[in-house]
Amino acid sequence: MVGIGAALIVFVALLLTVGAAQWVWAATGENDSTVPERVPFAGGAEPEFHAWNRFHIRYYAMALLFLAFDMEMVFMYPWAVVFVRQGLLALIEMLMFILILVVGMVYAWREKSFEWD
Amino acid sequence: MTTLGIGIQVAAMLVGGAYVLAVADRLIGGSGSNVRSAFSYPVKRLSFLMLQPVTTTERPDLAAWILAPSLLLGLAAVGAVSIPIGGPSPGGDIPAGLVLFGAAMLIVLVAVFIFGWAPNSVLPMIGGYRFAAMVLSIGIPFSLVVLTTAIPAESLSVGTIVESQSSLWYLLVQPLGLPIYLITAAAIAFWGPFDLPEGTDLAGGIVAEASGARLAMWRFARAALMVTLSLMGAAVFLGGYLGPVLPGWLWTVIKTAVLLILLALTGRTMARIRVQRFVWFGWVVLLPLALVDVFVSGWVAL
Amino acid sequence: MIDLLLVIAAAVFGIGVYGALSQQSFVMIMMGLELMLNSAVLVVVTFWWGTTGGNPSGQLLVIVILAVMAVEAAIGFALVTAVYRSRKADITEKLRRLRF
Amino acid sequence: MNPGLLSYFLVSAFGIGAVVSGWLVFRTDSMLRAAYWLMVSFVAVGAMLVVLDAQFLGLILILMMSGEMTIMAIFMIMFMMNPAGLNPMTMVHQHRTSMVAGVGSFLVLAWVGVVAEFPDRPAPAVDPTAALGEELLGRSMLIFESAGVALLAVMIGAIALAAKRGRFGDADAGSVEPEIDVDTGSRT
Repeated sequence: MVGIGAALIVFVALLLTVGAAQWVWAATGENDSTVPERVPFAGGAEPEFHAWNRFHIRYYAMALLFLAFDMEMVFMYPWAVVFVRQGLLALIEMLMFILILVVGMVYAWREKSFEWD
Repeated sequence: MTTLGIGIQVAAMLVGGAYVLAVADRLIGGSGSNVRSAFSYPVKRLSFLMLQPVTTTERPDLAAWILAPSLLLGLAAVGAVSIPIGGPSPGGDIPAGLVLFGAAMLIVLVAVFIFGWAPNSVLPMIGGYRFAAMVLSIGIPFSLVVLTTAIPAESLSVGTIVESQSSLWYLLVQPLGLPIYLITAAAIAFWGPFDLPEGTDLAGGIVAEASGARLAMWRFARAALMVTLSLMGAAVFLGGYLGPVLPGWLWTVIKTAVLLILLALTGRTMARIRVQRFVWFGWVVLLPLALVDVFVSGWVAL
Repeated sequence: MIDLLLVIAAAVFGIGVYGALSQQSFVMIMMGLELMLNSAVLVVVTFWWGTTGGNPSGQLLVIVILAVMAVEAAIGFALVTAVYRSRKADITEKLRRLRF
Repeated sequence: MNPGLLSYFLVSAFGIGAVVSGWLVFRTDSMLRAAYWLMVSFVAVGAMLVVLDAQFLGLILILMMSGEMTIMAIFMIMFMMNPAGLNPMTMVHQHRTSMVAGVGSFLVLAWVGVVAEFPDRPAPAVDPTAALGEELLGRSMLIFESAGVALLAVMIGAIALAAKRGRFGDADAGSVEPEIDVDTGSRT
């Protein structure tokens, strides 16, 4: 348990210390900036609307495909651990599983889900 | 191994590795700089940024802006904790270390996305969306090639994977693994030819509005992330701390430094590709190659 | 310990029920559903750890719940996209019937 | 079983974290924050699973959710009028009913959890990941393979529903089946 505990402690400690330092810098830095200095850079364009706007990402079909394919990773981790013990059986079962998923990938590729303009 | 010992080890690796990376990057890509100035360049650059004021934008999401660099650095450190540096560590070994590493590297997406979101500015936001597209298309091949090294080792613990390479490195057993790993790792650290979220075509992208200490922290966290990714590459493909004569930790340092310099070299010499092309490349080329790698390595391991 | 874990899981589930029933936006409703599944994961692992003697079927059930989450999210988003395309609607009030 | 004091402390801390962040999901105006509060809730539950010796499951939950929540945030920004919550908004209906339902389900489930007696058979301290792998490849092989089929159905369904290029042209242009244009009327 030492290892995973160390991971937790290191993570929390870094998040707190670096976050606090960032907060101090931000608090001391922004007081003296004028309004023109605070205008977003945006390549010099006039800021007419917030950047936090509706944004139509073009790759949503790919994102949904990732959701489904990510699940395959979950099955693969325990499979890899017992692979050598189970031998050929494990190889064939996973090959079946992956081939089923590859059908979906080929369909997505044919539907041009990985490309957008 | 105590918690404090692990912490000091990781901190030393991350700071030292970040220095090596910065010097190598300056030597390879710096214009008109002589060799001697490259070694003091990281320190100069850091002190320059620290003395700069931290600028802000109109109505930023300040909490996210403060959180993002600390989160990135924390994730790099967590990834590094799962890797044994000096030798086998019975107490400090994490049974599912590979999963911890994978989770940390996927949350990098969150850190970068909120860093792009925070300033409420168009160019950083586009950088965030670009990075999401990149990670969603290479995340699976990245996890797959790392996972492939767990097959012959029969364990998800990185320490066991290193130990199982005592006769032969997995670089030689699984020749497809390391190239795919380095490509995807460079993309996850938005480094090299894949620095699309920070690209010059976006006038800096996610860092367009960052300055001063915030930019310094972000740059350091990104360098630390590169070190963690190289450490993992050295551990699972190059035998980690295994090696003759020299002590274990020195082997880890040498192998990590080699990978870091390799990444610095390719980062400065390869041509960028568009994000659309990259998404296609990730799904249609890298993912099938990674699957082939899994099954061929599995066949060999039988 | 099991009591504590079950109370926590119940609280997360209650928040999920509240969210799924009260939100108007499709995506926010899905967040409520995910919270309920989250508490289900916690309950399953609690019983796996405390009462079943480490029966691996418990672990498998968690993985099945994870698969359900992925399926729910992917099909949910796809449906929202399809509905938005044809109706320009993102909240449930704007939908009286589900056909084109 | 006799979990140590540290386990109690960690479970309580992560439990409070999971509940509070779960509540904040529905209390923040910014859609990005809502998505990432939900992720914090998942990470807290994942950490609790790690404390309960299910290290692999906890970490894989965190791994899955980080990707899923970013996708959720992106879709929220795509579909919400006001994704950052720059103007405060409440997009709720039947608020009181939902509140009653939420509190009611909490009370019933918590009561069951506290009152019911459960057998005390703790998990043995062996590597649970290997046991899971054996289960996956042996007895529960059918579940595993049918999950593959289900995921294939999800992929095809999601793409068919969401893709812009439909079978009958772009979705923006209607993407409807062309009408059968057979001239059956009298010729003039």
